[in-house]
Amino acid sequence: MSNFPWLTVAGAIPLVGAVVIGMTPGRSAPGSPADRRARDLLVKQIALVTSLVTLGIIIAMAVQYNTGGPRFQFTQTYQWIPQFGVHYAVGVDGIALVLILMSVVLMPVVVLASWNDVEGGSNPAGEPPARRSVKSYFAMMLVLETMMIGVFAATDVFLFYVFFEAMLIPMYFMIGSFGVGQRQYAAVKFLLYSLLGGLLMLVAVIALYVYSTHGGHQGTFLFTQLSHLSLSPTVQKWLFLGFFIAFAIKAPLWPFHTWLPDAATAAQPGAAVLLVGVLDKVGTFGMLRYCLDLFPSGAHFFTPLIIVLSVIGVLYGAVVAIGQRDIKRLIAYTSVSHMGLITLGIFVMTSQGQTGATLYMVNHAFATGALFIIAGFMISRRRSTLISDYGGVQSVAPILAGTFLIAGLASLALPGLSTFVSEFLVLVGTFTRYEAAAILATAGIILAAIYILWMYQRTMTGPIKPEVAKMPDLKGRELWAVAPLIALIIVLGVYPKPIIDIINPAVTKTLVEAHSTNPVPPHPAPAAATAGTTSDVRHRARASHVAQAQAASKRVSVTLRQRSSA
Amino acid sequence: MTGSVHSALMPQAAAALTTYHATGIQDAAGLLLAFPLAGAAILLLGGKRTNSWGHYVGVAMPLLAFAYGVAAYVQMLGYPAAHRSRELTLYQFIDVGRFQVPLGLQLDQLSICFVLLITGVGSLIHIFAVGYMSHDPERRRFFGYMNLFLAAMLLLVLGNNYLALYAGWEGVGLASYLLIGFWQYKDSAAVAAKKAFIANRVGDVGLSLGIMLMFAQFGTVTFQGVFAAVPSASHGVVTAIGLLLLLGACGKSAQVPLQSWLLDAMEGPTPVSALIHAATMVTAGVYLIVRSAPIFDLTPDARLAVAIVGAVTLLFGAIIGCAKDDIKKALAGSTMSQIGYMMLAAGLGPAGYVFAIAHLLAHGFFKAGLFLGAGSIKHEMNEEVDMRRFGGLAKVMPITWVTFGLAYLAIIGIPPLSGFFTKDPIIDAAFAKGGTSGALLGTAALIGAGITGFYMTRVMLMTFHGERRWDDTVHPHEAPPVMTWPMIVLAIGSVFAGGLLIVDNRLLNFLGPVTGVPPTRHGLWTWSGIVALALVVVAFGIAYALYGRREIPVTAPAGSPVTVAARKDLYGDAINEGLLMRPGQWLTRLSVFFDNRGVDGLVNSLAAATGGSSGRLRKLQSGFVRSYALSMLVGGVLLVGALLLVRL
Amino acid sequence: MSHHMLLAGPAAETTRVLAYWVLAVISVTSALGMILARRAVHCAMMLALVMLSLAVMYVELGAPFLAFVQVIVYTGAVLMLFLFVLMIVGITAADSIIETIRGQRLWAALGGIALLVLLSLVIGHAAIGPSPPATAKFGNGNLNALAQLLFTKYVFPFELTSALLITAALGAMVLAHRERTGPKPTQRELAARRIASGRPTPLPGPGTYAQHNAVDMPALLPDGTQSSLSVSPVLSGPTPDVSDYPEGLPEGSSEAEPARLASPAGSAGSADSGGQEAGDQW
Amino acid sequence: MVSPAHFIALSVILFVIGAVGVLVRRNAIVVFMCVELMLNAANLAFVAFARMHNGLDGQLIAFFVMVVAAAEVVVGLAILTSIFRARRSASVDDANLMKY
Repeated sequence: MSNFPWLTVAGAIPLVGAVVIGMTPGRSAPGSPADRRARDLLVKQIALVTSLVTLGIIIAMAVQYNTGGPRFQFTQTYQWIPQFGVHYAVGVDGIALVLILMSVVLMPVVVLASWNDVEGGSNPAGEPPARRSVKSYFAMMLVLETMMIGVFAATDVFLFYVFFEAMLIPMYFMIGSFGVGQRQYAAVKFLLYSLLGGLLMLVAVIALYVYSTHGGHQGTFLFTQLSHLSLSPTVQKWLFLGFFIAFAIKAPLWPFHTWLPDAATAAQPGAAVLLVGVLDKVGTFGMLRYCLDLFPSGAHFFTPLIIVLSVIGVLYGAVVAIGQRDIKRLIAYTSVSHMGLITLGIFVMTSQGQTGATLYMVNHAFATGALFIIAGFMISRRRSTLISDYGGVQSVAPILAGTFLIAGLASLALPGLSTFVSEFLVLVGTFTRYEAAAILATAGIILAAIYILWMYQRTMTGPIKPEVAKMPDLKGRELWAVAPLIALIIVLGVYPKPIIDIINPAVTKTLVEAHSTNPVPPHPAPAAATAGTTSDVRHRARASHVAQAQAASKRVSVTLRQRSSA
Repeated sequence: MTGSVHSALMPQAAAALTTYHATGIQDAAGLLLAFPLAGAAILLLGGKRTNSWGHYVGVAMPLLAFAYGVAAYVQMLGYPAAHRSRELTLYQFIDVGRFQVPLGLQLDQLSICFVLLITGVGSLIHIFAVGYMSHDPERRRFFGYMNLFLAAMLLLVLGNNYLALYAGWEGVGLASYLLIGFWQYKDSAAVAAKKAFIANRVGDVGLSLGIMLMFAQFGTVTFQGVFAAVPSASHGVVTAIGLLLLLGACGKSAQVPLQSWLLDAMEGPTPVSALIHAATMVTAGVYLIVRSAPIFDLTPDARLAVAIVGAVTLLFGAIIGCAKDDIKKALAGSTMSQIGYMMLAAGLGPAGYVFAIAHLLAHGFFKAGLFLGAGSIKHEMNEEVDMRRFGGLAKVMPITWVTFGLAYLAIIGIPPLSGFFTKDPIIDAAFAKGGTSGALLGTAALIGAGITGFYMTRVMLMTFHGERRWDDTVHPHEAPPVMTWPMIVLAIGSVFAGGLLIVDNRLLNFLGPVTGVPPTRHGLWTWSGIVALALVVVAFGIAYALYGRREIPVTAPAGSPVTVAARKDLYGDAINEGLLMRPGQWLTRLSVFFDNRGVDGLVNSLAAATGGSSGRLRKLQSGFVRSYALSMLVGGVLLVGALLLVRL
Repeated sequence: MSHHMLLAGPAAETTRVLAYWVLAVISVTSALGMILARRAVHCAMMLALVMLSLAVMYVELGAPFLAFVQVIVYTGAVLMLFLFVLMIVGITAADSIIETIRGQRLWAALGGIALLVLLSLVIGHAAIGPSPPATAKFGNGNLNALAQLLFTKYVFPFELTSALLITAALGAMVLAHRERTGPKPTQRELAARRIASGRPTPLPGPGTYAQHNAVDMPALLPDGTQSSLSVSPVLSGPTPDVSDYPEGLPEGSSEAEPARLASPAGSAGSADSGGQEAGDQW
Repeated sequence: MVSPAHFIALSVILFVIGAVGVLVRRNAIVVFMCVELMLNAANLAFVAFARMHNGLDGQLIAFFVMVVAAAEVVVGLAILTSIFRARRSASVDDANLMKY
């Protein structure tokens, strides 16, 4: 791998973009409204270009990622605070790479989607936010992007914690000053919730450092060194708890979820996508990377409790979502249900479960992101977030309805769309170890069908409501915002192999660290039968007639057996 | 391993046969999926531009698929009986640790039958739809969804592992959701579509749990792997898998516990009802059970459950069919009961699989024919479906009358036609099962055959015979040729299909290696067949007496409690509402309230508590110097006391 | 030459014990009297008594110079300063018995007792033996020893205290001084004001035609009634003159506030020189 | 024999009386007087200790206490008069604007 500082550059570009935006003359600068609108347009274009450039760089990096290679790649380590052993250490393993890809893909889409949100684009009843500057909104978005990349790329626990807390500030302002409805209440609630979690985590981080200084050697925060640290089970339990509660609040696990619906409803759709799409994933990513690796026995101790909480989250989120009357709030509750599934997948400690959970983080971002963005377009047209105010939109705006349907179907995990692959993996992974949890979680997909289709039926089908009759269909910019997400949903649904190949090795390494192995099926099928004919067998067998084909399938099964037993 | 065809009386289960790699034409089996998918993509993504020529693409794709199907069939006939099962992998779908799922297609005798049925009947229905939907503005979108349905159904029958089957399974559910709710401006259609999808979803949960259990037990989900490992599994596990698959089949094939959606599905356009809710999709459940024959062979009680579900649905559907005035709902009731027959046959184990498939194929022909007939009537009577408004159409629509009549004769099982050949062996096999269960199942099948005779004659008489009951705002005349030709072909099919399949065991030999061989039948006439025929004739007499001779009132008479119950689908919906819907809504309202008050209430009250307590503490700053001095004194004293205490 | 205590020998011993107990009783009772007296002047007197008894104790404890300083500086100057300020504030200002802050007295008592117990505990534990034999520096060599100690070991604190005293004096002057905001009233204005006030003639002096001419004895008017105007308000204290309240006595005015001093309606609070009308509106 | 302990006990009593006085009385001047009493009690203790430790340091400290007391009284009373001039009352409780 070239030692070009991919991650640092990718992280820095949005920051540079934000600074450049910051320097453009603001709202108070002189000039007619036309000038001001031109300036705002310039700001938006800068934001879009910056996010696209970052996307390009990350893709260039991802292409060079070699799935069979060492765990952390593109690593850089510099001393930051030598006295405390704090390093500016960045590096990506399979899971982090996929999540960074997800966030940089989401960013241009969100920028496009919230093009005129700040001017009251998608506020119910048309009340514009109090003359907020477009400049600060997009600048904060770019700063948030830097922190997103940073939080996933950090391989130093201290750096991770800094980014983990820093992400709250831009999001707080994006909800607080640019939001709608009870934005102050929601923003403060979101901030306090995450801060509480963050502080608990800080205690654990410090304790971790202190334990790393035991046995005389110089304390360190480097994740690679910390994971070799041997801690007594009771210490592991407490530190696990410290980390876990912070992540459980962030990825809303059941009892700590009440901030998400308020924040997602109060935020602009673009901000809501980032909140639900990326900030939640930081929580589950943290569980997977830090809780399992650093404190295996702690994780095993709390697993039953977490499994129960996640299953409750799945069913509870779905049932409450059915009962909602506000579109954005409904979508927020659906993501509470999906996050329950992700946590379930992580703590089932099987490679299917964890690969499924990681893939689910990515798919959930695209599916729920698309739902939020389209909901935003609907609200910007009809100026109301209540489901009852819509009706018969499909006959008026077919493209909008069509994309909304695909996004809805993705979130109820229809096969052929991306979320199905991950949800099925999670459920299969859970079934191999906890049958009861799997059965209850699978029952969740019925509830998923109910809340999505009932919402779709109430808003899109049926007789056309007079207020909706003149609703324009999706055009140019909006289509460009939604099309990539829909395309990704379909492509990842049909051919998820490339992403799974990146995630799988990282997950198997995490499982090894977490001292847990996949349960072996009691009556494994004879290897010959499971071989099935993989594509390479097809080429070899083409020339031989029937007899040879039998011999070929036997040879293949031998190689397969070694691979599958790894 | 070549199973000898004419083995002893005992039904012989199919050994886990080895599949070979597909070569030659079959190697391009992916085309079967590609054609309809391409059609759907062109039509759906094409947008307004494809409106003018869209439906031609829509029809061309199934025809191409049918042509390829025939070619593959011919190539398959070229292989010796034991080497006919071919397999080909498009690509590795999921590969995580032990969970390896290739997206593979399996072309064996069973799947080729279904491919031919789906593409053949499908193409005919597409041609019919060109005429039927000619004046619908959204025709392009209709054909797009129909092609999407074909692709999903083909994936379902061709998939070589349970996950591919599951993908096709839910894809078909989506297509039926889109097509039932095609006229989505009608609220009833949208509600029916949602209901269908959710009912299917309940079934899908059963199927997916079954797949998970297979993976947990055998570490694989491919047919080969599962069938090879099933014998070594414990009895309880295999029964559990069987029951879960049954739950999935019930969801999709509208069997008793999950049957309420089928009658509402008639909201969709008639070609949809013909293709999806008569010929193909609803039979997917039977395909699943016949495909999982090696599993069901090992669990007698799971098979018994299938048979019982079949028998119950058989009677359930027949009774509902008698009371429905809407011609499409009556035919839907009959579909439900005919599928009950197939389930009953499949539930009899190796003895019944072949007859289930035979009846399925024959049913595909005559039920599609009946629905297309109903469609052409509806088309001509400008969307009127109430049979009490029909009467005397025979003279006005002769071709429809003839094709509908032939299909009618086939379904009630009049000897020369296919119904007789495919339904009687099922009744006979049911009786041959022996024991009380055999007798019960057999009598249920017999009664079913009788009631079928009754309600089909009722439909026939009310629609085509007797005086005209439609006023002159409607002037029906024969359907255009593009609609009548498919009906004619289907009528011919429904006449000869049964004979072709059953006479001298042609289908029996063809499907033997896959589904096992039933005991040989000696001669066509069995005593159960004769009794069934007698019952049909008696039922014909009763129906003729009731509807043939007497004046049919335009408004439905009050009718006995049974007919009232039957009109309400034997309270199927009421039970669903009472047991599931109302508690569900109550639970939702409760949890929404709990979420706002409970969890959120806790958080807000925590905030209020801190606010309140700080308010009270504030009062300590009373402003009086003396109270401050007092607190200083007391504080000082306490401090010194503590120090002393520690020192002492 | 044995420099030793003023009182020496066994006879002295008993007198010292006797003196201690007498002084102790006097000081404690007067201290209690000080905090319980209603009128501030009485408190001042009680405090003086305590200070004097302390002075005597200093002598007994071998600190003759300190005793004198106590008497001259402390009692003489500081206490007199109190009295002076008391005069300004109003000599008759007496506290009311009722306690406004709830639970103040109870807790004050409890705090006091706790403090007492605590300190006595401390003393009980401290090993305070009998005092060592008196040496010269406790006797008449006290002054020299003190001076020597002061200007060697404690010279720095000495300088500091001088700085402290200067700042204190300066502070007091700054706080208490009031700039003259208006022009100094000229003779003409005073005359005009006197005529306008409706009583151009001087007020009768205290004690005119009364039994004796003490400062606080009111003069007698021709009709035999006492004239309250003849006594300086500073002395007259809380006996409000009925004529000052045309609408009758405000109830509850027993409060420390001498109504008399409330400036009569009309005249602004501006600083004018203390004219014959006693009791300046400060 | 009168040992310094007696005097210290006396100083304690006087000190406590002064403290209670400060808490109980409402007139500012009387509060000042109570403070003076406490200071005097402290002086007494100092002198007793000087006598006990056979050194004059205690007495010198007593001098310094007197100086401080004087300074304190001067400034305190100045403040009191300025408050009195503005507020017409010498009660400690009236100056209670600095509150919640």
